[in-house]
Amino acid sequence: MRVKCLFFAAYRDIFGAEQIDLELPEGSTLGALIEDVRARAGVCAAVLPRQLVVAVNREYAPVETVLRDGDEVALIPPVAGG
Amino acid sequence: MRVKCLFFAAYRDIFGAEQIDLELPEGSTLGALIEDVRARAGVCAAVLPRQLVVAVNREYAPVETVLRDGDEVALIPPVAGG
Amino acid sequence: MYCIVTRDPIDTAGLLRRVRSDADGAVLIFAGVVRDHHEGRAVEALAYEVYEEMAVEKIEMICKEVASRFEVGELAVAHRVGELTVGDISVVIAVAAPHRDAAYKASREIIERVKGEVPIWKRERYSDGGEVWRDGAVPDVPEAEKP
Amino acid sequence: MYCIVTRDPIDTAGLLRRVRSDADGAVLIFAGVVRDHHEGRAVEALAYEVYEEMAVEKIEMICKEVASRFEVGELAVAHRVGELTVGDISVVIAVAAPHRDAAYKASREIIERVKGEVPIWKRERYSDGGEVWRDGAVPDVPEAEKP
Repeated sequence: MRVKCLFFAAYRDIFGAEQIDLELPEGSTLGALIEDVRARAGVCAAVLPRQLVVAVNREYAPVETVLRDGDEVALIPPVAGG
Repeated sequence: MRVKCLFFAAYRDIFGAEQIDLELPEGSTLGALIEDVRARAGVCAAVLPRQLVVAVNREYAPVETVLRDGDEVALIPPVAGG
Repeated sequence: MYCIVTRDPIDTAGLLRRVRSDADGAVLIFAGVVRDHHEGRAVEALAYEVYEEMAVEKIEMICKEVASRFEVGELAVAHRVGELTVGDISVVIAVAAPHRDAAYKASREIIERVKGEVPIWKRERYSDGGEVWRDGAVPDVPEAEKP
Repeated sequence: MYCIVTRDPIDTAGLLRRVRSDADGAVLIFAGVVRDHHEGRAVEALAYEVYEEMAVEKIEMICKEVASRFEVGELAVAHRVGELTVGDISVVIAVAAPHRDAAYKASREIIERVKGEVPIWKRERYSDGGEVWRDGAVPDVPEAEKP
């Protein structure tokens, strides 16, 4: 299955992309996606927080979440609106 | 000595005047003025609060205040700004 | 500091511009509005009366005291008097501050003290024809100084 | 309820008019403003970035939850994004309520939650030439449901 992964703000700088498409085995969890993505951060992996905050289909979601084909996943850096 | 006494809102209705001039003996206190004024309320005296709030020269003042010639005294009904 | 009592409509956006400076991250505007009911009765209009010279002095004193207790920038208070109808803004408190916490606290304290201490009164006219001086707050009078 | 993210200047007076109804005695407007310093460094400009679809949904959810907990009338939140300079309004929270206590509490809760939960980021440009993503708040992630 394929999920879309979005990067914002500092994470976009780190990953050098606004969006990537990921091919994952059926039944993959958000945790598995995070590991996959973390591996792509290269030398910058060290500056990523140990617990990444992630939204699935625009809702903050726990790592146990089981992903589905077509999901929109977004890595959310610490927020600073207002 | 002579002091000016102002009435606002409900007190203006009760006393039937916006302002009266009072002739008082030198050294009179605010308490004495209040007694004098209260006597002028006639049948309405009963609806006046037991403790009248009074300002002397635009400052809330205690009944012990000694008045001076030319003072501006104002009887202040419960306030309801905002 | 800008404190006025006025018979004209209050320029809320103007007060916001007036208080903001480049050091401020927050501006809080409280607007009191004439609403259509009070304690179950339908309100049609209000007449505000004021002891103007004392009211302005009192509001200025309140602003000074609040400014000394909270980290705020400029403050502005405008109170309207005269005839108002439902939906009219009767009072605006504008507070600018570097940080929002001080803005909220200062704004709240100013409006509470304006309602509790400033010599302003309102006469409510109800849809059923009645008309009364609205019951209010009794200001604290300072203790007499000991001789 | 009116929640927007916009690249245009926010019409503060328009939001006040939008939320007020005849049942309301209080309208509170919080305006967040770009200020000229942050932690001792002189700030020149800010760029706000947003995950727009999620941000609008989040703000709407916050307003719904706050409206269910406090006795308020209409609520409006407008957050500006894009390039802003010192003095520009970045966010406005407008709350109308029959009574002021609910307006103050609801307004404060909305701005705290907007700052803590909504996917918006800011890049600060300093007068000394530096430029950084401003450190922010880590939103709470819900616990996984027990199987």
